[in-house]
Amino acid sequence: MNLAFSAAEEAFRQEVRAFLAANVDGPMREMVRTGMRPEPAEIQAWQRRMHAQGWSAPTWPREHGGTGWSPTQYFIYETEAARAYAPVQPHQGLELIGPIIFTYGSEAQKAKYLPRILSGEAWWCQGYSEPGAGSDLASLKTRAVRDGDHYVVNGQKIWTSYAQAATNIFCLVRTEVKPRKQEGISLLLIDMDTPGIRVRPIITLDERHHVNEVFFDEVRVPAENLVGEEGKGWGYGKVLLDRERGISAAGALRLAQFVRVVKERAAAVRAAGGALLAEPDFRTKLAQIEVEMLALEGMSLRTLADAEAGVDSGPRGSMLKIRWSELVQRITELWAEALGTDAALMEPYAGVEAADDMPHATAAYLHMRVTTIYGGANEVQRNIIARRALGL
Amino acid sequence: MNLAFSAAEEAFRQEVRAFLAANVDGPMREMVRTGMRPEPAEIQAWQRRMHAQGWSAPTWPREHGGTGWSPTQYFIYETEAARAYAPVQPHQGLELIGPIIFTYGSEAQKAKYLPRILSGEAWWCQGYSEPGAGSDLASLKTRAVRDGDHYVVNGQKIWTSYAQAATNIFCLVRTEVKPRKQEGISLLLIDMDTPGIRVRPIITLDERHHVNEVFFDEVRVPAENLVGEEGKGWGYGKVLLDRERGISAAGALRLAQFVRVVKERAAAVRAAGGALLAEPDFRTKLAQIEVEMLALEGMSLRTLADAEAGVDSGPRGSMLKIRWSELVQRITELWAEALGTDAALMEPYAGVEAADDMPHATAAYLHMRVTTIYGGANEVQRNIIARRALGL
Amino acid sequence: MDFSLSPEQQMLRDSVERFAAEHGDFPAWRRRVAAGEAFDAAAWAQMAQLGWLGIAVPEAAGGMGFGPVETMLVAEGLGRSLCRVPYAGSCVLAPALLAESDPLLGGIVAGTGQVAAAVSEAEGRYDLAHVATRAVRLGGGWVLEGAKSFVPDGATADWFIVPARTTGGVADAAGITLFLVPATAQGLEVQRHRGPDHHHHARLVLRQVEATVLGEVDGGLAPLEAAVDRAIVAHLAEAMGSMEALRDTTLAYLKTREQFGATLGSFQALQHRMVDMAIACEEARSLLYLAALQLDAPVMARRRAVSGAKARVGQCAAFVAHQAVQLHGGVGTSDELAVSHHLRRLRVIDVLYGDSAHHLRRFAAATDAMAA
Amino acid sequence: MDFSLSPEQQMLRDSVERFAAEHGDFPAWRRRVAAGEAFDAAAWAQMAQLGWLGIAVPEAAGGMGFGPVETMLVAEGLGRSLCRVPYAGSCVLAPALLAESDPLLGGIVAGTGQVAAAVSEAEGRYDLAHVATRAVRLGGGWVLEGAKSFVPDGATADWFIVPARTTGGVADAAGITLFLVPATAQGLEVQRHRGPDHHHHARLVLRQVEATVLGEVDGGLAPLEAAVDRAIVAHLAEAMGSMEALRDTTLAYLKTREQFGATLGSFQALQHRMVDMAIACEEARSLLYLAALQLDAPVMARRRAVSGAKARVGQCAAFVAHQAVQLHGGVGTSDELAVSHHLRRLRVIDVLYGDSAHHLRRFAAATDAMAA
Repeated sequence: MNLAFSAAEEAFRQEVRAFLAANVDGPMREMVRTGMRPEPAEIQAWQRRMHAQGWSAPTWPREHGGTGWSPTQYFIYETEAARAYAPVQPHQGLELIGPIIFTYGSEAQKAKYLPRILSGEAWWCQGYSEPGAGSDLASLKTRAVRDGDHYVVNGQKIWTSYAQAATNIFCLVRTEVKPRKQEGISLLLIDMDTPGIRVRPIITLDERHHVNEVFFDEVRVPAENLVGEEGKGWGYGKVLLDRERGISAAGALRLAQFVRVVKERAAAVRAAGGALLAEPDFRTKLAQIEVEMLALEGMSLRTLADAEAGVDSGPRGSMLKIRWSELVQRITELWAEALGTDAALMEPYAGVEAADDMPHATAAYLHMRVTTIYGGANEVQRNIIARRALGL
Repeated sequence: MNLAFSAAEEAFRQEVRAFLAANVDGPMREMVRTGMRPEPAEIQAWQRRMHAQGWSAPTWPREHGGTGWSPTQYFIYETEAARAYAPVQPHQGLELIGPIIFTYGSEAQKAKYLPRILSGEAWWCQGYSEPGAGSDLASLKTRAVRDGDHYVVNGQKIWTSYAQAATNIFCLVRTEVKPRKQEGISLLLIDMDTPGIRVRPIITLDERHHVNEVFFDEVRVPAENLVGEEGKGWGYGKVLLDRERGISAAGALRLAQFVRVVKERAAAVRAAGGALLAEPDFRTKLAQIEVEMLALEGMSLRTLADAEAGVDSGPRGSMLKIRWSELVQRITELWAEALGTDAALMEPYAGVEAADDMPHATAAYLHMRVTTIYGGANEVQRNIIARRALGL
Repeated sequence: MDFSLSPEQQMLRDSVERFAAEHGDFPAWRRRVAAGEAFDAAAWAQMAQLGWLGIAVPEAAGGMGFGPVETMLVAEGLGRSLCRVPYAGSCVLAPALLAESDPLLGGIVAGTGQVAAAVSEAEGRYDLAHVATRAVRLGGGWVLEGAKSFVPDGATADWFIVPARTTGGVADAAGITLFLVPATAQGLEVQRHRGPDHHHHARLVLRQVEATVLGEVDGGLAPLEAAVDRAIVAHLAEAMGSMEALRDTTLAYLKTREQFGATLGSFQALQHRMVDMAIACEEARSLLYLAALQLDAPVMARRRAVSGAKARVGQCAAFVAHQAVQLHGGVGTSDELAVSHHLRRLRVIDVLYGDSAHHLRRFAAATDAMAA
Repeated sequence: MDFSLSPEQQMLRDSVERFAAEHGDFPAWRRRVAAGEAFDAAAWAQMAQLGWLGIAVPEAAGGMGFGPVETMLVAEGLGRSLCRVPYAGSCVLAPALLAESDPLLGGIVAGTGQVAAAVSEAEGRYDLAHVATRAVRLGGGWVLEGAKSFVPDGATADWFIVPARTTGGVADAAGITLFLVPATAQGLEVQRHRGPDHHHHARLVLRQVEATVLGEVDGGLAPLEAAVDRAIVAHLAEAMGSMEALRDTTLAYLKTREQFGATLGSFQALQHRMVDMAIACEEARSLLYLAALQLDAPVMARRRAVSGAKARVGQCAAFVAHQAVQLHGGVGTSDELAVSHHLRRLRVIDVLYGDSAHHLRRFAAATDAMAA
């Protein structure tokens, strides 16, 4: 057992650090630092830089245009990216549909879709959730009926992130009604400019527009856009589970960004004649969060080492999701707490200057409520751990 | 709405205060103050004093020898008793079987049992729980078979408090096997010196002997000791529910005793050059507990006012039990925390002097783990609230 | 000891319930917000008609001369219906400081003159005694120089109550005087903001602003603190209305929403969460009563009750609001349901006149003072 | 970066597991406790035979010269089986302070000479630098005067390591010297206590006790702190073994125990509680590894890792132990199951060398120091 990185890994870290120093510009850095999520266009611009560096897909194997990095290299990259306030890469294409396409897709699909994901030209969104389904994803109702060499899709998706900017959507649709609801589901790749698709914005509690409803009205999708076999779509998501472990492990690192910004704010706020950061109650709350983050970091490192060794981490992926989401909520709560009465100010009237990180902290606090809901609510994660890992 | 007591109530408070000042002696006061539970003989001695004062049954109606106090008077008594570190009265006779006897018992039973409960001569214990039943009380298996003018009892009870000192036990027994397990249960009053009863001590995690297993081997109980009707025993406990609201409301007051002793210890302990009590982390934890106790006090007062007005408090009785038990655990945890390394010392070797409240704090912390289990585990209390009050 | 309402109070409560039901139409609420309306003027006018804006104003000044219980009943209804009006500041805090003869009271009762309290300074966090804004005599009057970092509902105020230092050092308890400043005063800059709760708040910059003394010179802190405590209780009652609305709407959702072939409410883990929300509401209500009924108690008892309630209700409200969002799942995070707006309003109420952490310390200090 | 065990370490782990299984016979454990046995002498002798008492002792001194990982593996087994032996004090803390040539090491390895650390004073709470016990030169040697309020497993110790002040004020970091005192020393009073964990601890009163210097005069604090950190990690490993024993036995209980016509494990609220216990164990194990692997890191990194682990593992252990009792119900509170004894041992481990609150502050200070 040891925590040391090899000399090659340390050299790699220097290379990453140099790249980030040269490529993360001031405005981008500030946006990431204050917890704002960059717009799709900005993320795409970042992806183009990563592409130019040859790093467009840090988690993909070389044969599909990825870097072929080891989990440790990926971890080093993410550690440095968090430290440098680099934006995250476009997740839906790179981590969700890309790997499904290169694992289960046809050669034609690989050739058509993968390069545009790598280059950042394509922006994918995910058509999985439906109104009325919630965490019970498999009860989806959107239908696709075969008509000659097309599928005709009718139905509705919801909570579709950045559908307003997407070029493509990957959709789970029901092609047959079976007694077991996980059967008869197929996976379709659909161009967003296909006639019959309508996108309706949903404004979330942080007052941002990042999710949508997507309506399908007689949308004709070429049959060649079916991934794998008809009716087997539910199973293809499994390829993501194994990959996800390493990714969620790395994602935990980004928490440190919030802690830094909380400390910066609390150092600037005055309380009882000193800095809020020195106030014992506040300090204890912060230390408690940091010590739990240390545990999460340890869990991440162990998960990563497992991935590196090809060993099963059991339920640790779900555990990381649960603990990460709980912690990010508490950190952003503390950030908003540090603001004091500034947390009560969201948007200045015209002509008034906005104050510091004020709207971002409140928006971040509000936005993070969703982290214990999305990707399988934490209650569902606990059900899964109880059933699969504990045998209850 | 107001929080004021009437002049008559204030006069009553003075009367109670004078009585307690004259009757709670030093050793008793010290025992209650340090969280030790007095032995049955000491509690019985206290009951004799209360009896001499005419206060042997503060919650009973006058016609059965009680004080006939209003809920507010009872509340005032308990407030003052907590402040004076008076011991609690013998609970099982006064609050559990006594009211069942005067509500459902025969005249002969009332004449035989009630006076000895009031005087403190009789010590009752409760034969409800059985191994394997836990919070699912109604699945009890102890059988009573009618044989002429006796019932013959066979079976086993567990967690029987102070069976080692009891003169009587009231037992739920199965007289008939019915499809609904709550039916066919009868309530028997049994003298502890009846042949065939064997008591086995259970030492609990606080290293004390207050609970037991009680074994019944062909124990012959006169049929006249059946309370009410055969097979209806399960229902008789209901009379306690209404009464319990006021009692648990008053019980919440006793928490203040623990807070006082924690503060005394923390004022004496040195930390970083000052008193532990002044240390910000400790102070915050204590204040957090005290503010939750204030909420509990408010809940208690409202419950009491409801009882006084004959209004239903809904699920507040169960809520009080949940919150009281959670808080008493946290207070005793904090008490043990205040002890520092003294919490690691339970019992001195012969010839070594014991240190202060050291063993009591640790024993209290350990003992209080049971409060979220007994009287219907808190999980069961939450089930009950969900079903009965929320309609889930 | 009695927690029941008098017949008049019951009538008021029923009337408030009807008001809340009428004004609880959420699509209409959203349209008004989207239109940029700074507060709910129609509801405000109706409240004036009903006499509610004068509940805490003496009868001699045209009000109803009622106490904290009636104030509480009205504020609960505002919380339940998310009604965006400057009630606690203008109708509870201000009347507690104005003399019975003050002509402003007429405007307050009529709803035509809003008064807001500017008690926060950037360097003082939640300490009312931290007053760096200075008042200097000029001719027969006073001029103020300084800044106030947060005025709840201040964007639409016609008058501001502004504490300023007349003697002593920045954080001294003595030497603070209260002043009245009209929103139109020369040298006063009102920086208006919309809050996450869609209330419209303000910051003030005062540059040689002429002002009128309110109460005693150098003796402003004690009456201010008493008035703020009354406003806090009104806000806690509002929070209570919000919390119970969340509790009820979440319970209804659990009973109807199906997932995995069963209603959400059939899952034990969610049942227990719902029970804990109900317990949090019971705790909060109990503390609210204790605080409301001790507003006229001796100062330390009042402080302990008010700060205890502010600290713990804040925690309970955060728990209830977070769980309401969680149990609603995705839709709980959308702008389109009232759930997230209750969360946002409760978040703002927590920072009004001191957050939970601040009031926990104030509660502890008052507890110590009473034991000493 | 690698969290896997070497083949030798795997062998050791297997061997420890067999040892724990053998010594985990709980009725036998209770009989030994009831007989008043101060520590498990048979297990101790077997550990000596297996060479485990010398794991942290250099090979030159007859030990195995292994590192923190091997120490951890042994301590985990002790925790799992509730083995009452003075391992961390005598075999981890003491060897870290003794010179390779010290003859005491032979007794430690053989299990015939127990060494205990007397680092606590009544007025110092958990501050290692608080040393009021004074050492004064007398002739060619030193005599000690003072008292130590807690010596873990001190009741059966043959030697005590006693920090005493040679220069400076009571809480100064400089001026502390470590001394060795035999249990039989003139003027030494050993006050023996049984703990709630059935370990036998001690307090010391020193009246003109002759003592031998250990290490450098006036420079005792830094090596003491490093040695204590090693002992802490051993105790955390022991706690880990206890926690996983509780997790496993509770899970097994949930699967078999029936109530209301179903196994306890079929109730969702209890399933989720069990999951949280499992997560707490994962957190604790992760922190344990980070701490163990940084025992030889620079001092601030070591402190941060060790104190972070001590703080959080203490919290996780309390949660796991409390929930284990709760989920077992009545029987969980009885003396007759191992469950409550694990709770008691974990409670004691939390106060050994500083409780969670103390180490959270030490963690925060180290975090600040590393950022500065």
